[in-house]
Amino acid sequence: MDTISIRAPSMPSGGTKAQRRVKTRLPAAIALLPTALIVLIVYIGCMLWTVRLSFTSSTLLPKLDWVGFAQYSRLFANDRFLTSASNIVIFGALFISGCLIIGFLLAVFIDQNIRGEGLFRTIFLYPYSMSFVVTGVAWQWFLNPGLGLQKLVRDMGFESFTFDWLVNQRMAIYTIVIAGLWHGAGLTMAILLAGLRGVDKDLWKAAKVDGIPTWRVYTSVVLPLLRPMVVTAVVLLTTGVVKLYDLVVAMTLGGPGIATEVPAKFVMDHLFERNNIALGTAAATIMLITVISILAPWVYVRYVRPQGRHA
Amino acid sequence: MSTVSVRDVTVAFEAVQVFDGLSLDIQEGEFIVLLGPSGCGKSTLLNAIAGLLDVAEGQIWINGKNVTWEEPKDRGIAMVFQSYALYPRMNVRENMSFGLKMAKTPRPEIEKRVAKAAELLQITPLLDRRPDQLSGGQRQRVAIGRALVRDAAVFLFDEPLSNLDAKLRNELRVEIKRLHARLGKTTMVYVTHDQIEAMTLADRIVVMKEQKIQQIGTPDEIYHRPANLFVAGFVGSPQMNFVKGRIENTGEGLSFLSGNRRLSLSGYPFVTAPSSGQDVVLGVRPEHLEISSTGIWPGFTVDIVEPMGADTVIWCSDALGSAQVRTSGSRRPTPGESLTLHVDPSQVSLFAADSGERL
Amino acid sequence: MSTVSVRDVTVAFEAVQVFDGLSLDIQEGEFIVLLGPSGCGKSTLLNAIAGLLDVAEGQIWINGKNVTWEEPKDRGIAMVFQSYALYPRMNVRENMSFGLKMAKTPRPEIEKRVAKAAELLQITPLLDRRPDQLSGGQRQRVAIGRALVRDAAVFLFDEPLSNLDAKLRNELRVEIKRLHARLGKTTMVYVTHDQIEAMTLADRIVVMKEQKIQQIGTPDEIYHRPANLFVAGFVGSPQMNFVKGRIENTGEGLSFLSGNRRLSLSGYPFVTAPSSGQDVVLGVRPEHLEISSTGIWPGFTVDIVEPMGADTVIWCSDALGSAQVRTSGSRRPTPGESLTLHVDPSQVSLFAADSGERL
Amino acid sequence: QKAEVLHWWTSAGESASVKVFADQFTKAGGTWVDNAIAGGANARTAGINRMVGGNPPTMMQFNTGKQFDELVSNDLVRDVEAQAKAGKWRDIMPKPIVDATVRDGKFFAVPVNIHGQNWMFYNTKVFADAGLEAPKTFPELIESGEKLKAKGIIPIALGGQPNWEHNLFRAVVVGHGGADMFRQLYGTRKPDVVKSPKFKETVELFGKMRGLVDPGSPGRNWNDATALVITNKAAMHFNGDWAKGEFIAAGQTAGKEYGCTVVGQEPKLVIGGDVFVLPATKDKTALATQDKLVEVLLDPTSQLEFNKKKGSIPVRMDVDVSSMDVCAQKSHAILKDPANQVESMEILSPPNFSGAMQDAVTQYWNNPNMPADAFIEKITSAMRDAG
Amino acid sequence: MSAAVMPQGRRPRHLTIGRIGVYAFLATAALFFLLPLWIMVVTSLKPMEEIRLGNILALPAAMTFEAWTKAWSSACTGLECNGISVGFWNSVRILIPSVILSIIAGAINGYALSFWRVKGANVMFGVLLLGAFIPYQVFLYPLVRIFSLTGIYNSLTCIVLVHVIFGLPTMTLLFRNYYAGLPIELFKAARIDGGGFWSIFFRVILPMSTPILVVATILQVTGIWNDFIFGLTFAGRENLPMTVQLNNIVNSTQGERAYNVDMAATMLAALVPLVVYFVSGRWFVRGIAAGAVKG
Ligand SMILES: Nc1ncnc2c1ncn2[C@@H]1O[C@H](COP(=O)(O)OP(=O)(O)OP(=O)(O)O)[C@@H](O)[C@H]1O
Ligand SMILES: Nc1ncnc2c1ncn2[C@@H]1O[C@H](COP(=O)(O)OP(=O)(O)OP(=O)(O)O)[C@@H](O)[C@H]1O
Ligand SMILES: [Mg+2]
Ligand SMILES: [Mg+2]
Repeated sequence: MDTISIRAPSMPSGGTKAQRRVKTRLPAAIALLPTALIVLIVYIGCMLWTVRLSFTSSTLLPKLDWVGFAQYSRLFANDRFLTSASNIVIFGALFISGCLIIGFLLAVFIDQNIRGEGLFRTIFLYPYSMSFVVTGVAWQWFLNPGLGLQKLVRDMGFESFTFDWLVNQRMAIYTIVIAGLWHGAGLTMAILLAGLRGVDKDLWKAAKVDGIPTWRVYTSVVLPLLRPMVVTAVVLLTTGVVKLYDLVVAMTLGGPGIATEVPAKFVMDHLFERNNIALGTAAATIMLITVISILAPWVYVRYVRPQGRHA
Repeated sequence: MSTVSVRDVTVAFEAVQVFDGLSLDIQEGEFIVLLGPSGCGKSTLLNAIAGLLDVAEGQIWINGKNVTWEEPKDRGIAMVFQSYALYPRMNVRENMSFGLKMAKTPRPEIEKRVAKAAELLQITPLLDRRPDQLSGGQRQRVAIGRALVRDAAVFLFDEPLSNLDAKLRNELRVEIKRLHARLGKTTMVYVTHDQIEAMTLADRIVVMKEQKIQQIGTPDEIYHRPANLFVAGFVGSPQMNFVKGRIENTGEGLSFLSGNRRLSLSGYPFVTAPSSGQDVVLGVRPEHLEISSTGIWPGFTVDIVEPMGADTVIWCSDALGSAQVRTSGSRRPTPGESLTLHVDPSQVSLFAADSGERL
Repeated sequence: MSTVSVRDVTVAFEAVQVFDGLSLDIQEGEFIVLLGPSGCGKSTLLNAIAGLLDVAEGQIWINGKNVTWEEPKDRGIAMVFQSYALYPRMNVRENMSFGLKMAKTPRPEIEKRVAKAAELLQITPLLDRRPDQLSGGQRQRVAIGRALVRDAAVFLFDEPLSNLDAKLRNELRVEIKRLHARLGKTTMVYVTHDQIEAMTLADRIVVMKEQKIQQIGTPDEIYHRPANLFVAGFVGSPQMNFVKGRIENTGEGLSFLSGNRRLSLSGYPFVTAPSSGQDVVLGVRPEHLEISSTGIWPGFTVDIVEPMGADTVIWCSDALGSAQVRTSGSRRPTPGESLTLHVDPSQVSLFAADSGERL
Repeated sequence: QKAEVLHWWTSAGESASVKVFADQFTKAGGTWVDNAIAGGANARTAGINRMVGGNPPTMMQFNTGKQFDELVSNDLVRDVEAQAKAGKWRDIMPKPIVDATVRDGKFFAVPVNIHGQNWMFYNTKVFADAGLEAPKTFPELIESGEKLKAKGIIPIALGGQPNWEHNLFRAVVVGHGGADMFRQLYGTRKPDVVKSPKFKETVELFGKMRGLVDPGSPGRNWNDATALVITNKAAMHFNGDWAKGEFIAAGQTAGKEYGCTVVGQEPKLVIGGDVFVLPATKDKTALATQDKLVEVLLDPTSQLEFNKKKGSIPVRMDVDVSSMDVCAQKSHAILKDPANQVESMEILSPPNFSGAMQDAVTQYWNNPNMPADAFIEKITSAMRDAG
Repeated sequence: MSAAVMPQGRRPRHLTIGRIGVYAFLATAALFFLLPLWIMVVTSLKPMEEIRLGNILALPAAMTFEAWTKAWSSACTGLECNGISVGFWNSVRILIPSVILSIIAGAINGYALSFWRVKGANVMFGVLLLGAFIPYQVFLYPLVRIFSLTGIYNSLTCIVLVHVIFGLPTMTLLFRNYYAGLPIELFKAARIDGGGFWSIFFRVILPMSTPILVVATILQVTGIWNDFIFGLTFAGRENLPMTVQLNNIVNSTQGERAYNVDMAATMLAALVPLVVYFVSGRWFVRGIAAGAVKG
C-alpha cells in the first residue's frame, strides 16, 4: 500500500470548499430567487401590511394612523364575526370529513371493477369545474321549500314532508355544507382512487385467504395505507374552507339573517362594500393567526425541517 | 391420497389463455416447489389453487373435496406472499389474529394459536410491534406466522424470500425447511425462480416454462437427469456446458462426436434409443468436468478464474467453444494456461438436437 | 502510485456523523470491492469519492490531484447505480452521449465513443430503444455503457447487479470482470453486499461494518484469514461454524478445548500469541469439516440435508451446538444418522472471544 | 374623443339604457368605450383600484355617500362646478340629489336619474279577486295581508337577502315613522330617535310583516320574488322602481296587470340616484372628453330616453314626462313637492353604518322570537360603532 | 375419489346482491351529483315564462335553445351584446401563459427544493405553503399598489403574473412531492455526467414529469379559467376574462334576470375545464398515484 503518496499541492485543485458551494448551489439559489422575492414581497409583505392596517382606522383608503386594538375589540363584539367564526368551524369539520367519507366511498365503489368507470368518475368530478355563481342558484332553488325538494315530495302526496333547511336559521349552514360536498367530493374521490390503485395486490389476496370481508379490508387495511393521499386531500380542502366565499354568496348571501356568514365574506364585505378596511383586515389577521397556529407545526415538521436530499 | 389435485385446469385472462389443461397431483405432506423463469405461470397456478382467480375449465381438489368454486378462506389453505402483504397499522399479534377474528374463533383459542405460532417462529418478543418496526426477515416470519395460525392443510408460498438479501435468504430457507419437518403432514407448495431454493427445499420440483410443465421430479432427478434442454440449462449454476455433436456407432458401441472430441457412451443410460448419425447436444455440469492431464479433451485455454471461496469456477475455451469448470477452492490455474479436461460418461446428459428431449 | 486516495475523511449528515477519519488507498488498475451489511457506509464512501456529497473533514485525491472540492464531472470518474438510473425519456444512444454533450465533446468524437462502447457491450442493436423497452440485463449494460464512454480513470459501481435475478447476475458479473481485464489500467471500486460477487470480482476486498473498515485484503486473505469474527461470519455461505472454547497449553504445545472436543493447534499460524486459558472462538468453514470415521469429533447427529446440486450441505448438531458441513454433491447422509467430523488445524481460524480479533 | 365608461349596468334593461347615452355620445362625435362590471362593489373596487393605480377610466358610475367623500378628499375626482353653474343644476334637480353630490360648494359628480326606493308593486288581479283595495298605510297593509294569506296568496313577495330585507325596513320607517325619523335614523344617527315610542311601534309593525312572507323567502333573489307577483302567486312586492324591468320583460304594463304605489300616511319617496364621477386627470383631451360626456348625460332627450329604459325618472325636474309610464308619472308628481323628497340611505349613511344596520335588520327579520327592544339595542350599538 | 360430482366448467356469472348494491350506490350518488346539472339544463332550455312558474325539475314544455345561443353570442353585458364569447379569447390568452408559467415556476421550485440544498429554501417553502391558506382578498389592495408602482398594472402581464404568484404554493407542493418520489440516482448520474442545474432540469427531470404536469395542468386550468376576482382587478379592460362576462350576465343586482341564459352561460363557461377533464381523466388519477400525493 502506498503510504508515501505525494501531498505536495496541498491546495485543492478544484478550488476551495466555499467556491464549490457557490458554484454548485448558485444556480439553484438564483432559480429560487424569484419565488423568494414573491414570498418576501407578496406573501410576507401583504401579511405584514394586513396586520398593520388592522391597527388603524382606515376606511375606504388605507391610512397609517394607530388606534391600538380598537378594531379587535369591535371585532369580538361583533355578532356577525362571531357567527362567522363558529360557522367556519362547523362547515370546515363537516365539509372536510364529509368530502373524505363520500370521496372514499365513491372511490371504493368505483374501484369495484365496474362498468362505465370513466363516466362515473367524470360525473363525480364535473362539479369541480363549474363556477359557483350559478350552480348556487340551482342549489338554492332545489333546496327552497316552495320550489324544490319539499314541494316535489309534497306534490307526490306526502303533505307533511318538510325540508326547509335553507330558510331555517339553525340549519342553513348545513345546506352550504351539502353544496360544498357536491363541489368538492369528486376531487377527493379522484385523489383517493389514485391511492387505492396503488395498494399492493398481494394485500388483497392475503385478506381473501384470511377470509376477511371486503369492507373490513377497506376500513382496517386499506384506509391506513391511504394516509398520504388523505393528507393531500385535506390540505387542498382546507385551503378551500378558509377561502369559502363564492358558495355562500351564491346560495344565501349569508342569510337567513346572519346564519351563514363566514370569515372570508366578512373580510370581503368590510374591505370592499362597507369601506371598513381596518375592521376587515383585523378579521383577516385573526384568520391568519388561526391558520398559522394550526398549520405551522405541521408545515415545519413535514416540510421545513427535513433538508433537501443532498448536494 | 393426494392433498392437492389440479385437473385439466385452464385459466383465462380476458383474451389471453394461460395453461391449456394443466394437471398436477401433490401428495400429503409433500414439499413441492414450482420453479421456472418469470412469466411461466407459477403465480397463476398458485392463485388458482388458492382460489384467488377463477379457473375457466377443469377442477381443483383439496383434501378429497372439489373446491373449484369454494371461497379461498374455505379451502383449508394458507398463503405467504413475496411482499409479505402484512396489514400495515396492525401490530404483529393483530396481523396474525385478524383472520381468526373474522372467522369468529373464540378468543382463548386465538390466543393459544398465536402464541404457539409465535413460539415456533421465535417472534414472541415482537408481538406488539408494527410491521414497519420489523426487519425484512422478521416480517417474513410474521407472514409465515399469519399463515400458520390458520391451521391449514396446504401452505402456499409465492416467492417468499426473493425480497431478502442473500444471507437472510439462506437462513430463512432453512427455517422453512425445519418448519415443514416439524409440522409433519402439512403440504407445501412453494414458488420460486431461485434454483438453490428449489434444490434444497423440495421433495419434488415442478419445472415450468411458458405455462407448461417441463418436468416433475426430485431435486436429484431434475439436477442429474433433466428431461430436456430447458431444464438442463435452467437448473444449476454455473450453467451446464452444452456441446453440439453427433451420435456415431463405432465398433465398440455408441459414442458422441464433436469436432475432434469423442466420448464413448457405453455407460450412458439411454431413455430413448438414438439412431446413429443423429444430431445431439451433450450436457456436462461444470463440476463433472475434471482438470486432469490424462483427460480426454485437451487444448483448452483458461480465460477467467473465479474463486468463490469454497470452490473456483474456471472459464476456459478452445476453438470450438467455451466451457466452465468447477473445482475445489484451492485449485487456481492462471488465465492463459492450457488445460486438459476429463469427462465421465456416466455423469453427462444427452439431448436430441431437434426436440431438445433427453435421450 | 494510487489512483484513489481517501484521507481521513469524515462525512456529516446534519447531526449524524458518518466515518470518523476514514482512509483508503487504491492502486491504479485495481478492482476494489466494498463489502458490508446494509447501512455500513458503502454508498456514502462511494458518493464521497464521486463528489456527490460534501466531506466535512479530510481530502480525496484522484490521480494525484486533490479533488476534494471538484465537481463530480471533473474528477475523471464514472459511476453505475443499482437502479441503473437511466434517463427514462432518452434512448440508449442519448443516454450514453448525454455526458459527452454536456462536456461539449465534438459530435464525431461522441459517435465514435458510443459506437465503441456499444460494440464492447453488445448493445449496438439497442441504441435506438428507450430504457423501458429493455430487459433488466440490457439496462444494466447500458448503464455500464454510459460510464464507459466517459473514458474515466476510475469506475464506481454501487451494487450494480442487486436488482437482477440470480442467473443474470452470474452472467453480468463475468462480463464486468472481462471488462475490467479488457480496459487494462482502469480502476474499479465496486459496492456490494453479495459475497459471491465480492469474492469473484475483487483484487482486494474492503470489508466494512458500522462505518469502519474491518479488513482490507485479497479475497483469499478475507476468506481464509479473516481479521475478526465479523469478517469471518459475514463472508462465506453457508456461514463459518463457530465454536467457543479455551486455549490450553498441554505438554505438546497449544491446543483448543471446548467441552470434550480438543484440537491441537501446533500447525496454526498465530498472529498474536495467545495466553494459556484465554477464551477464544474457533472458526471452521463448512467445507473444511470432513465426514470421516477417523475424525476427531464424534457424536454429531444429522438434522437437515440440503442438496445444492453440485454439493450438499449437512446441518448437524451435538449437545454443544450445531455445525454445517459441506460435502460433494453425491454424499447424502439421512437425517438422524450419526456422524464423526474431522478438522484440519491448518484450515481453522482462531479469534479472541473478547475483542473478536484474529489470534 | 374616446371615453371609457365604467359602470355596473349589465342586465338587459340596464344595457339598453346605457346604450342611450352611448348613442348620444357617438352622435356628438365621441367614441364610447363601455366597461360594464356586474355588482356595484366589484365595479367600484375595480374603479378605485384603477384610480389608485393611476390608470382610471374616463368616467365611472359611483355611489354618493361616505365613499364618495373619500374620493373627493383624496382628490381622485374632478369637480364639475362650471358645468353645473352653466346648467343651473341646483335649480332643476331635487335638493337631496344636489346635496349628495356637492362637496365644499362644488359638484363632484353628475347625477343622471332618480330612483324611488320604497315603491310597492301589487298584483291588480289578486286584489280584485279578493275584493280588496291596495293598502294606503302599513296598518292597513297588515290587515289586508292577513286576509290574503287566508286565501292562500302570499301577501308579500320578498327577496330574502339582507339588502332587500333592509330595503323593506326602510320603506316601513319612512312610510310609518315619517321622513324625519328616517333622516334621524340614517342621517344624524342620534340614539334618541330609536328610543322614541313611535320608532318602537314602527319596528313592531315591521316585525308583524314577518308573518306575511312565505317560508321560501330567505335567500331568494329579488327577481324570483317579483316573479311571484307576476304569476299571481303573491300580492305585493316592495322594491325600487327598477323592478318594473321584470314586469316589462314578462309583458306586463303598469296600471294594468300591476300597480305601483307608495305606502304611508303621506307618500314620501326615498330617492337616490345614479351618479357618475370623473376621475381627476391632467390630460387636456381627457378633460374635454369628460366635459362632453357631462353634456350628453344631462341632455333632455338623453335624460328622457335613458330613464324610460332604466325605470327611473329624469334627474332634471324640468323634463316633460308625459310620455313615460304611469309609475314614472306618479313619481314625478310626488317629487314635485320638495317636502316629499327623502334622501336615500346611501346618501345619508356611511356604508359602515348601513352595513351594520343591514346586519341588525336581517337578524331581527329572520328571528321571529327576537323582541323589538333587542333590535333597537343592536341599532344603538351600530350607531355607536359607526361614530 | 371423484365421488361427489361437483360443478365443472365456468362458474355461473350471477349478479350478486353485492354487485347490485354497488351499482345502486353509484347510481344514487350520480343522481345527487347530476341533480343541479339537471336543473340547470332543463332551465336553460325553457323560456322565461315557464321558469317563473317554478317547476324547476320539470322538463321544458316548449324546448328552446335560444338561451344557449343568446348566452354565447348575444346576451348583453353592458353596452355590448355579444354574450360570453367576447371574453373567451381573453380567457384563453390569460389561461395559456398563466398555466404554462405557473407550472414551470412550480416545477423549478419543486426541483430546486427536492434536489438541491439551498439555505433557507425550506423556510421559504413553509411560508409559501402557509400563504396558500390566506384568503386572496387580503392581497388585492397591496398588490394593486405594487403593480402600479412597477407600471404593469392592468395588463396581460399583470394578470398572468398574479396567477403565477397565487399558483406558486400548490404547484410547488405538488412538484416537490412528486420529485421527492423520483430516484435520487438519476440526479446523481446526471451530476456525474456534468449536468448543471438547468441542463439537468430541462433534459432529465422535466421529461420525466408528464404525469404530474397533467395533474398540475388540470388544477391550474380549472382554477385560472374560473377565476373572476383577479381577472377583474388586474387584467385591465382589454383583457377581461370570460368569467367577467358570465358574472355580468348572472350577477346584476338591480336588473331583471334571464335564468335560462344564466344557466346556459355557466355551462358554456365550464366547457374548457370539462374538456380538459375528459381528455386527461385517466392521467389525472395516474398522475396523483405517481407521487403527487406522497404527502
Ligand atoms: N391479469 C393478467 N392479465 C393478462 N395476463 C396475465 C395476467 N396475469 C398474468 N398474466 C400472464 O400470465 C402468465 C403467467 O404469469 P404469472 O404471474 O403466473 O408468472 P410467474 O411465473 O409468477 O412469473 P414471476 O416469476 O414473474 O412472478 C404471464 O405470461 C403473464 O403475462
Ligand atoms: N441523507 C442521510 N441523512 C442521514 N443519515 C444518512 C443519510 N444517508 C445515509 N445515512 C446514514 O449513513 C449510514 C451509511 O449509509 P449508506 O447508504 O452509505 O449505507 P450502505 O452501506 O450503502 O447500505 P446499503 O447496502 O443499504 O445501500 C447509514 O447508517 C445511514 O443511516
Ligand atoms: Mg409470480
Ligand atoms: Mg448503498
